[in-house]
Amino acid sequence: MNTRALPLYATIVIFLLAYAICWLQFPAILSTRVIANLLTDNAYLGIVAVGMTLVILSGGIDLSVGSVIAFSGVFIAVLLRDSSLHPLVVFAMLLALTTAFGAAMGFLIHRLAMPAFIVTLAGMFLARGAAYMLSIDSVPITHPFYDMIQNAYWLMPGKGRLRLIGVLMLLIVLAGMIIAHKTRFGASVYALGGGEATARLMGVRQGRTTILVYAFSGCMAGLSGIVFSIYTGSGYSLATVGTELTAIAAVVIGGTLLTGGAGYMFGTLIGVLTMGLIQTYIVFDGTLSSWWTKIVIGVLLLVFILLQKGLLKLSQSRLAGGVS
Amino acid sequence: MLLSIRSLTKTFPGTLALDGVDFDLAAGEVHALLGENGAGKSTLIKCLTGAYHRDGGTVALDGAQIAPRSTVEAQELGIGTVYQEVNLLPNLTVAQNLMFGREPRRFGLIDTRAMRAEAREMLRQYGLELDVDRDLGNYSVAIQQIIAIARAVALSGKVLILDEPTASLDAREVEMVFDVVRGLRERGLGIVFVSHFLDQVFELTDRVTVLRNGRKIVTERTADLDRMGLIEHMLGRALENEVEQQSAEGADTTHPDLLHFNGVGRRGVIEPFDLTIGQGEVVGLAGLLGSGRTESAELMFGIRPAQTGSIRDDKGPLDLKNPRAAIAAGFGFAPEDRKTDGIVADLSIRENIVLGLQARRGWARPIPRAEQNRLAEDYIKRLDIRTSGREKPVGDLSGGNQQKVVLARWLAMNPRFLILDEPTRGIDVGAHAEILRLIHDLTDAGMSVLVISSEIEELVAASDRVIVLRDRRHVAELSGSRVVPDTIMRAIAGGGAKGGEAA
Amino acid sequence: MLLKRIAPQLIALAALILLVTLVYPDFLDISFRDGRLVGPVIDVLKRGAPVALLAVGMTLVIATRGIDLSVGTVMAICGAVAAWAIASGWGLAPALLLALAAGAAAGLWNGLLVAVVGIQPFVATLILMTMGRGIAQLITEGRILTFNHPGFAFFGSGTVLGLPVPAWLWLLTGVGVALLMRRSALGMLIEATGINRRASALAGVNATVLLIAVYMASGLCAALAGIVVTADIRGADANNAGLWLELDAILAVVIGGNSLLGGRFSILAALLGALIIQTIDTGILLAGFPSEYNLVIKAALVLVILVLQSPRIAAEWRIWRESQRASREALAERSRT
Amino acid sequence: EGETVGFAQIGSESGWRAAETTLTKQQAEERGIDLRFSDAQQKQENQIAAIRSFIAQGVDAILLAPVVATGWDSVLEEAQEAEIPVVLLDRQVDSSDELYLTAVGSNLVHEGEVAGEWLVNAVGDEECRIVELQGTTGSTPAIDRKTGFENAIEGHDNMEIVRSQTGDFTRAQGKEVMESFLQAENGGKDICALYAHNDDMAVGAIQAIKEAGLAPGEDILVVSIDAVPDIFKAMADGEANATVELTPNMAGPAFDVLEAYWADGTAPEKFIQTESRLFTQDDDPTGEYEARKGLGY
Ligand SMILES: Nc1ncnc2c1ncn2[C@@H]1O[C@H](COP(=O)(O)OP(=O)(O)OP(=O)(O)O)[C@@H](O)[C@H]1O
Ligand SMILES: Nc1ncnc2c1ncn2[C@@H]1O[C@H](COP(=O)(O)OP(=O)(O)OP(=O)(O)O)[C@@H](O)[C@H]1O
Ligand SMILES: [Mg+2]
Ligand SMILES: [Mg+2]
Repeated sequence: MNTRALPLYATIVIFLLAYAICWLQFPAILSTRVIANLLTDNAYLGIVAVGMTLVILSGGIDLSVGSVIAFSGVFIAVLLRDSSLHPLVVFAMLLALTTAFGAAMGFLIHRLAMPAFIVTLAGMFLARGAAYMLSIDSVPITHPFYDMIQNAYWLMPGKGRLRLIGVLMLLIVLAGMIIAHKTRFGASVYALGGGEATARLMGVRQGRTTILVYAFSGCMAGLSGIVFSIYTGSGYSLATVGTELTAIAAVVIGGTLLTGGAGYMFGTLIGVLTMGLIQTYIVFDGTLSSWWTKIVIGVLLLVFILLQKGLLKLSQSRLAGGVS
Repeated sequence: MLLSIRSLTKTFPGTLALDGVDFDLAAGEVHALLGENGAGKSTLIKCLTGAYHRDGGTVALDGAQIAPRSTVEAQELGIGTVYQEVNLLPNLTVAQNLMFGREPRRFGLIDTRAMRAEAREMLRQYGLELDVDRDLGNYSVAIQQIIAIARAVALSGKVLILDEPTASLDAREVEMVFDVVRGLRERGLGIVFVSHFLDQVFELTDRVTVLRNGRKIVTERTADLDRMGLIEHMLGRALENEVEQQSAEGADTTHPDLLHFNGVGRRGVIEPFDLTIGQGEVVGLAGLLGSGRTESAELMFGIRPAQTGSIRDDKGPLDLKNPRAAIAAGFGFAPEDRKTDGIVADLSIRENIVLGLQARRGWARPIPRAEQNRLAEDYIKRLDIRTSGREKPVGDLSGGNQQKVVLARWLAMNPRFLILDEPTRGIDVGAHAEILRLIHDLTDAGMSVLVISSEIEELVAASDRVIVLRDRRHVAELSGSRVVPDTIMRAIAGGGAKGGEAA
Repeated sequence: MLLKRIAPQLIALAALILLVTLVYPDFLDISFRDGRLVGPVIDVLKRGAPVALLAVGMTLVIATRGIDLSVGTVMAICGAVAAWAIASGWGLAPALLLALAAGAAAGLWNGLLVAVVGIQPFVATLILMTMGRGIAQLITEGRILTFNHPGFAFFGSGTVLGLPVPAWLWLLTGVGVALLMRRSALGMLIEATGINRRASALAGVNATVLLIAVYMASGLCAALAGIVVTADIRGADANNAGLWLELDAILAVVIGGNSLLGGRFSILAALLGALIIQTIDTGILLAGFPSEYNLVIKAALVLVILVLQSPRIAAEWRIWRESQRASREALAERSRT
Repeated sequence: EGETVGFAQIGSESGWRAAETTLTKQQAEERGIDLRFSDAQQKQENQIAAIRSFIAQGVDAILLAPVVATGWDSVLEEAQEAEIPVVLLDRQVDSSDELYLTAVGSNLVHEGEVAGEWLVNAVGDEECRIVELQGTTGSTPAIDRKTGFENAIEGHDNMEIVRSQTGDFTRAQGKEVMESFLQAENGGKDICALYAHNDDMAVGAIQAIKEAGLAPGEDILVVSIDAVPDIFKAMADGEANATVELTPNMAGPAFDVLEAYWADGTAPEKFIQTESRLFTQDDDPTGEYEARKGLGY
């Protein structure tokens, strides 16, 4: 058995455990409504976390995604308002733009040997600033196409609505899994995360891989922006402040190492659902004041990470004991 | 000529690493590249494979000029390389490491099953049967080294470059690697072989090129050279009594007991063992790779706390719960993996040498700068560390010189008990002899030393007593007249058990 | 030696000041009024205090290959603690001590999570970043906790020898810590731990204690910054004090040429980085552009500074210049023959 | 009667909002309503998720203080399908008014107008150079309060906004930005009035004015919005001139409406506007301060 998958198993076990505990307290949490909501409400987060996972696997970080999502929403809304383009055309333009933006950051990171943290931090300021410059108002999107997508859902038994964007998120996670684990590009990403100098000597095209990784993350952020604009039916330059940190937390809870080179795409999905579960639990509870909400979220984060660490240690020592 | 290099030049800030070097490699030959630590061997290789940018000179492969800008290009040209420090990725599986960049694909996606099978096949040639789905980091340096070789061999269509491939291998594995190399020579590949083991050079290679201070000294057929002549080319001087045989006087002197390890062990790491170290004594640990030598040392230095047993000196029991406790008890430990456990790459030579001393004094009492400089200069001279100055970052030194800096750190602390895990790995003949002499000087002054080495000759030369390990267990103890290569070898293989247990 | 290390930052600052002076010509005017110096430059020194103080601690944390995302919220906690203590009549010295103790405790928490439990710094401090503002609000109950205590307010808007007290605070803290690091062996030990923790621990460096100490230092710096901003507005604003300042602090450290990968550090350069950021902020305010442009201008300026400072650009520039000279010489040679 | 109401609050970014939360909880307790509270930390996505969770729990009504005007259609439709009435608090949405029961709030543009009109009357015909401290760039109150104020001073050529920057609704930023205004406007001598989008920024700016050696309230007129306790203290000291009240008690009217609706399905008006009352130094600031300081501001 391979020890590298242990964090993933730990994550899954903890998630199921947590869900069971929530269910004991609030049986409604197991309704299809809540499960479908979990997918719909976290669709944008899941998609952006897929991009973030790849970036983190490569040993980098992308702080710009939250701003890029906001920018995407404003971009779409303004373009649909001021022009007669079809949304699909606008989507294509947007994805091209955010992908190029990500690639540009990747280029700077590689070419100037600057830390990703800083380059993407500047990118974060830049994207939000660009959103402000497009429009500081929140802009509603009214387009028949949007109505159609928003109303595309499968009514599950129990009145849960499995929406298109939730399904899209699952598909993206699947695509992410294939890219990360089944392609040479994915292997290069892991290699880069394992050690730059070594990866170079092994024949990783560092520049190309770095640029592609950030381009991918930019593309995912753009896609997430599209999903977010469908979710809220508008574009708003102040939206998704701090989403990058939520996404990073989800990736880490999913068992991916922030230092790069180790982790699983599927874990990220679990991480995202875990974050969603924490939110749902707090809303169901409904008695926490604003400040206790923050404290409890922090404590739960810590508990998840500690549990994961503990479970990992336990199983590793078990494994070592078994061998001897 | 398969590969011809003309007036290759490379400078680093403050160092002229290569100075107009010419080098020719014919198809179907094994060509040794030799020289002292810091002579420029690794630099030459890295310039050749595009890992470094060369400043001047030309390289031609099959008569065509080449200038690979990255290692990928070199690989595509058919040049496979094992770099000096194991350069594989510990976070990928063995199979991924072996097949990286050439993964078999189906429908555009990596075919994991085929990859696994192929990787297993590759390793089988080297007599290695292991789980190729486990992360490489789970395996010892030696196994990683073989995997790196297997990978490079598979990549080399025309040229194979091996930079100290055998530094951490034992005799059995070395022979296996040599068989593979000979096979490749038959097939017409050109092979560059870097090593500090002259025996291996004479055994394997057809021609020899010697570098000194970045300049080419000579290229000759190996058969036309003798050992002394080769050493003279490398050092630029003759070496007085190269490998001292066991100092005869030392054999009978008795050593008052200094340390007792009683039943020290840890589950899943090493079986409980007893060991007594005498004052001024050199104890050697012998065994195959993975036999538990490093683990024994780690327990003795508190890196992994022992679960059973007790440790005491003449004053009473010692609690070695972590390395700092061990250091406080007067222990020292020069680790085997200098890159991850030894050097602090971005700090200067001076800082690396005083680091241990400073840590022991505490942060509030800094060692005066003049004292630091004196210490650094002293050890640079004594260990012959090749550098442009004491303020050079250790990471920029050649591999062997890095090893010397780690040694200097511990010598500067003047411990009463020093553990040396593979102290001479990657160190050139001159320095090798120097370090053996140093060990004798130290023990004469009363220090006790535990040496771990895969080179039996070295163990014999250095030790008063040799402990043999097998399968994570101390199986034999040889002393006095039985400290000879033959007996040790037999004890390691298991045949000598009857003789060993009695000791 | 020292000058050479901070030269890029000095040049960047000078260029920036020149730029700001172009859009706001009176930028360098300093006058002496009512026993204190006034002028935009003095404002920069004063307003830069929180980021500069944070940068001091952050430099140390980053030198150990860590990062401290919690400093912004720690500022809020410490400000709230200080304001609470003052408002409930504890007196100045106990209130300040209590705030500093809160900062040290926050640092201890981070340090334990990082060094003992072994959680990655980014995540460990992200936890406190999430929780901390809640803790601060718990103390203030979501209000702006105001107080009226001239002695405490002095730390925000007082003047000593013509200079604002916050400016003195960061200057003294910065120089003090820098001296402590270089006059004792701490600097080297921290660098060693940051570059190779395992090797340092094997060499006998007490890496665990060192890491905890470094996070506590960062917490203390954050406490000082929290005191400054609380004293400045005479009230603890748990919701907004230090919001996103951790990013500015990290930016300052990096503009100061310190590597996020740990190792060699310079506190003085990080302080210059903080000044650069504050000069940008103040410049934007003085220039009077619409607020929508603030972020874009800041991002662009930061990027330009980072690009110009990038070691790789410097190296390539040198190579390019040399090749230019070589080809010029070659040309001259040819024309001669 | 034990009805359950979910309250999707924006966050706790200011004292005013904390007071709104406190008052809502108080009101619910007085009426025996079981209040489920959710703090969205300034994020619309959290609010939408919270509303969906409320629906899944089957609450009897939902109070929503929307973080932004747009993007509520589909979640409001879901609530409607589940037959859960939604009441909007203090901010509006741009969805069709079929989708919610009613909205309780003030008119943000009107607030700006009240502030502007006061200033127009206060300066008369004199030349007046105004500096403006905006709220968070892009937020609805910042945009509307700016618009309202500009409407009010339009046509008065003696009045001009010379500098306008965001102070993020916070005291610290208010002070810092005011310092730069003072710096840029001849040490503040060229400024006749300050208009701040909320009281917190005004309080910060007042300190900056004092530290620059000028007298706020006299040398520079100060008008702002919200009517939080601290601005009354400043008014009592003569350092602020006027504020426009935005009452944090939005829940009271909301619960009144809901109780009527639960009782017999009475459909209320679609917008219940709270009063935007102007307070000046003549309105017993000390008394107002005492009345408000316990409300959780
Ligand atoms: N990255 C670097 N920066 C600066 N100097 C370097 C760098 N790499 C190597 N050098 C210097 O170049 C010289 C040659 O080093 P090289 O590694 O080629 O030696 P070597 O012959 O391989 O020695 P060894 O037998 O110890 O491996 C040494 O003086 C070394 O200090
Ligand atoms: N042949 C092998 N197959 C599988 N695992 C091995 C093998 N050899 C070593 N290992 C693993 O590598 C790890 C490190 O062993 P290592 O080789 O360092 O031991 P050692 O006796 O100190 O040898 P040396 O010091 O010569 O390298 C051990 O934990 C062991 O599990
Ligand atoms: Mg070498
Ligand atoms: Mg070993």
